[in-house]
Amino acid sequence: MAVDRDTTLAWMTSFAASMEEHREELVQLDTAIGDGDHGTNMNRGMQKAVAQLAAAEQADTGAVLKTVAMALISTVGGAAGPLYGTLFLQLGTVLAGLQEVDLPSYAAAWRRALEGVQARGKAQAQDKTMVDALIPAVAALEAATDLEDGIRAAAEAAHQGALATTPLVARKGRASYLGERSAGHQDPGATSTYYLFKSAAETFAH
Amino acid sequence: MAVDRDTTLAWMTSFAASMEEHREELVQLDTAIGDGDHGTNMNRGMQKAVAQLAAAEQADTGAVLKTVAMALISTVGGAAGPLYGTLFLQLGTVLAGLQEVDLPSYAAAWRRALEGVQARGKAQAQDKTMVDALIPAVAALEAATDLEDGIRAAAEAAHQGALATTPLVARKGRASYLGERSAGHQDPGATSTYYLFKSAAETFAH
Amino acid sequence: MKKLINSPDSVVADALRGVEAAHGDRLRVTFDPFTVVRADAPISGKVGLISGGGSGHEPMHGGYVGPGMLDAACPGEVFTSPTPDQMLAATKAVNGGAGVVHIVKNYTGDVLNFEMAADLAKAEGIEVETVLTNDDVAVEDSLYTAGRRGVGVTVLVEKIAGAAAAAGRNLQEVAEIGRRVNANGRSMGVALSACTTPASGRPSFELGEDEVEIGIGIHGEPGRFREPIGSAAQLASRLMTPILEDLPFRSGDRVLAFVNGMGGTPLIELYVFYAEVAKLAAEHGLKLERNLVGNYITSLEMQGASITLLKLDDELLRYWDAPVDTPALRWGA
Amino acid sequence: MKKLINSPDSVVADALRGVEAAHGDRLRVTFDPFTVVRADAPISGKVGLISGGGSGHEPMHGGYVGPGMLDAACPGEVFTSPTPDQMLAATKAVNGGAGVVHIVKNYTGDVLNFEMAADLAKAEGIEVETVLTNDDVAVEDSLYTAGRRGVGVTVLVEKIAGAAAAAGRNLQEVAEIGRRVNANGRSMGVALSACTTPASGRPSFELGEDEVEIGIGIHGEPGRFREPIGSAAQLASRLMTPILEDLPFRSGDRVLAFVNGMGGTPLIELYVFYAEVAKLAAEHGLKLERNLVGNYITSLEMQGASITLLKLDDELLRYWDAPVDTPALRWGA
Ligand SMILES: Nc1ncnc2c1ncn2[C@@H]1O[C@H](COP(=O)(O)OP(=O)(O)O)[C@@H](O)[C@H]1O
Ligand SMILES: Nc1ncnc2c1ncn2[C@@H]1O[C@H](COP(=O)(O)OP(=O)(O)O)[C@@H](O)[C@H]1O
Ligand SMILES: [Mg+2]
Ligand SMILES: [Mg+2]
Ligand SMILES: [Mg+2]
Ligand SMILES: [Mg+2]
Repeated sequence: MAVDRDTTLAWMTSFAASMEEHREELVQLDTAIGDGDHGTNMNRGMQKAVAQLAAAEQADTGAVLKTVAMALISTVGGAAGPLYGTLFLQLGTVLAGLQEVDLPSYAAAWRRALEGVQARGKAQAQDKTMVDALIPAVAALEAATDLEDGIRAAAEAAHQGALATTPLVARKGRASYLGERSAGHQDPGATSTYYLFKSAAETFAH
Repeated sequence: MAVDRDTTLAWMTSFAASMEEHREELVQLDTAIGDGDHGTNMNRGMQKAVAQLAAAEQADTGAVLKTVAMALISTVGGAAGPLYGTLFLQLGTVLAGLQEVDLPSYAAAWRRALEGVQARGKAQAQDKTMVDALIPAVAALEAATDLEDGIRAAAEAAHQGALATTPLVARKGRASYLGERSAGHQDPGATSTYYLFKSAAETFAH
Repeated sequence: MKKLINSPDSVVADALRGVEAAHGDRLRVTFDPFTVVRADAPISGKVGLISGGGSGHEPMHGGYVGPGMLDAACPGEVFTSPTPDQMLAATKAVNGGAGVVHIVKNYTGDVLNFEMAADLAKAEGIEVETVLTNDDVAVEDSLYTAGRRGVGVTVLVEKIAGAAAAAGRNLQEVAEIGRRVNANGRSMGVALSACTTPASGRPSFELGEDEVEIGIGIHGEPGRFREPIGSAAQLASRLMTPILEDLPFRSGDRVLAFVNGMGGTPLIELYVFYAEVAKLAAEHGLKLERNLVGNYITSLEMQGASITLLKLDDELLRYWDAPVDTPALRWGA
Repeated sequence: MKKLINSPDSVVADALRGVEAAHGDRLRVTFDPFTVVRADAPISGKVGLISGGGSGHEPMHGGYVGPGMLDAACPGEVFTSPTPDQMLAATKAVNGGAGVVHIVKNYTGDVLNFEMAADLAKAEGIEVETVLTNDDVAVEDSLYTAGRRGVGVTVLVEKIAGAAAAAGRNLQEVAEIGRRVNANGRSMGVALSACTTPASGRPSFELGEDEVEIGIGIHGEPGRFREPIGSAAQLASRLMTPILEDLPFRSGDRVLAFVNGMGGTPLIELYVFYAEVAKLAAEHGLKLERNLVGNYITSLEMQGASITLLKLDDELLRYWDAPVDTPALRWGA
């Protein structure tokens, strides 16, 4: 199985379903250290994204990802909107025009996506943000030799990265206002990023 | 023991203590079918009344009662302020200048007080107001042959009158807005009127 | 009970200190007895307007003192009508020789205390006219009650009669205009939660998670009916139907619609509610010429809202639009 | 959760329908994307002013659109910053050729979305200046956070920069004045209760019967510290001390004091609180020249209050006093 337009569409459909399924959980995580909207935001954005994907023929992988990016940017709002929007925009830009994507290109695209998110949000590792799930996931992809294995490893790494945000004191985003009181809660954005890779792994396992 | 300046002063002191003691209970009764202030109102007024009684020499029974009336009118507010104010003003007017008050004069003064309250508030028997405690109390005084017995009988009658307001549907005052929902609760004003007679009975039992 | 206060006993005095600190340039606050008076009162030759009532309904009435509206307000203890000596002091402070109008909400306590005050003022040679507001259609059977309560229309009476007085109308005319506003206004309210007076410390009633009280007053009393909560659209219709039927409002009538928050309702919800009210008014054929949306006559921190509709004529509309310059209502000035 | 709404999903759109129904004569409301724009925008030659943020803070920002203040507002979902397409649409709608100022509260979401919008607007040839508000002294250690939050001072920036724009000042000047207000303003807030967003349906935190959250933002987040509740006087001092020390405010400074309710606090309590703030300000030697007391930047139905002090100079004072004509702030017009 390769990364192409159809698998990317399937991945996005799976991620949208995941955001709907985990909306409540992400809201609860965000209520503890933020303002309680992350699940609602991501779900609203991804439902809009799949609707827009369905509304027009998507030329290739890059086109799918850019459509998702624009849908997120214009419907999510909050911190997650521009950050996930940037992530998908960078992925889509690197992969533009490609019908089939191999592992090196895919890993390179993810590296650019991570850089884009960090350029926009200025978050470093251990700041207790989605970046803490992204960094190990991208590293796992880069270390892989097989696409499917790489994506599975990335999902596992994102999961560990998300779990590892729990003890951290937030230094970026809304949770940072809590200071020490932000420790002891898992970061909602890192958790949704884990679900993003989990959806990818499930899609490519089929 | 006779009704005179000193017993009237003692009665008012006792009633003020009673309003302080029963403040909470009257607030609760008024919360159920009114706005929850009757106990606070009566207590505020009676504390002011005893303070004003202490502040200046009172010439006679009538003077005591008029001082109480003016204190209540200027500090109670609500429905109870003008109604109790009128009650004490009428009592004081009838008893003005008397050093010793006998049973017939006392009963006549109470009849005038009742008439004054009804003229002001337009409440009839069974409207679920303080009038429902006043009517039987005044009747008991009028039926008595001995002052002390009469006051004791009046207190007992006021008590029965207050208890008998429970099943009534209010037709006057704030409780009337509740319609049928006012039934099942004892009227706060009838209850404070009972305490007024109870204080009198206790004062004259000494 | 959690409140931003110093003590339940001093809350009215403390709030008045705040009013004095914030608005001392245009309002004069007295503490014995409690009154809030226009700094430039009395205005010679102008009819004076005063109102008063229990505290806890802010901005009513103190927030409506100023040019174009009230000349003075008498704040009572929380939810307790003020006393005649306050009203007498206010009446004297605002009497510019043209007489004084007392705007009185129809509650036994307010009526009785204002009656006494009017007697005292008249005894001192001041002409007084009383305008009684009783616009609450929730109280249906007024023969067996203390009559309808004065609620939302009171704000409109104060504004419109205040403009008439500012325009130089005489005592009878100002009172007549105030009564006309009351006669053409109808209100009804809903509570989503109770409120807690500082003195009692406990909620005035307990509501289930999906219940509301329909037909409430403004003192935290339970309403006429306890019902399951509906959508904003359903609740608007639940209140609008009796209001529309009562006057009755007819197709083509020009109206002012006033959606009032009870104190603890966020403005976003009041606008959601107003959208439904405007829709129902349009469906009924009413011409919505003016509106007011906000917390103007409240019950402490109660969540809920009331709707007031006022049928307008040219004169009422002109006085509504006239300049007003008070802490809580201000335009054209 | 009990709210006067139709459904959690439609609450922003429904409220905007209400805003349109109530203020359609002076505001233009668009629904795709959500914007609230002055009916007479763009004003040729005038610098445009827009702001935006999550909904649930009403009257901010939509209630501040009108002559003398904002030209447009972009309401996001409840407590969620709006999106760049809203901001771009608003920017284009108010651009009268003199450029547009974006007033942005310092939250990651607001900053990032407005950044994208400014890039898009500049790409279309519109000059944009951004004024970031970050007045919340509760966030002390700004190196290890997203920086201080923009809270109460935002209202003052919108009013004062709005007046500068109305007076014909150019883009750089209007932005500079806005930044000066922010630089001279400091705020801190306290919550007595949490709030519940329609989407989550649960209170944002749980407080004990005698606890408060000190150093809250405006999104129902817990504050910096959980403490036992004190009297109004104690809480005022708890907030005033860090505010006074931070700028620092010095004896003789001329200030505007703004006591803001979080949405569910009755006005009577805000005046009690203001009395304490005024007392502390006087003890500190400040000259209290202006004040604002009410619910102006809220967190839904949260109970609590915030204090903002702004050090004034002649120019800021003049622009504060200048006429303003919006649904929520109106004087001199
Ligand atoms: N500067 C940042 N860089 C990267 N991620 C961030 C940053 N700020 C916040 N986030 C992520 O965004 C998540 C919150 O998203 P969301 O709740 O949708 O937005 P908001 O905080 O505006 O309500 C956080 O959990 C965190 O993972
Ligand atoms: N018209 C009336 N005539 C006689 N008593 C009345 C009348 N209206 C009310 N009351 C009495 O006043 C009591 C309420 O007093 P209070 O709570 O102090 O005043 P308010 O109703 O103004 O809050 C009622 O319980 C009732 O006994
Ligand atoms: Mg969030
Ligand atoms: Mg009462
Ligand atoms: Mg009362
Ligand atoms: Mg948010």
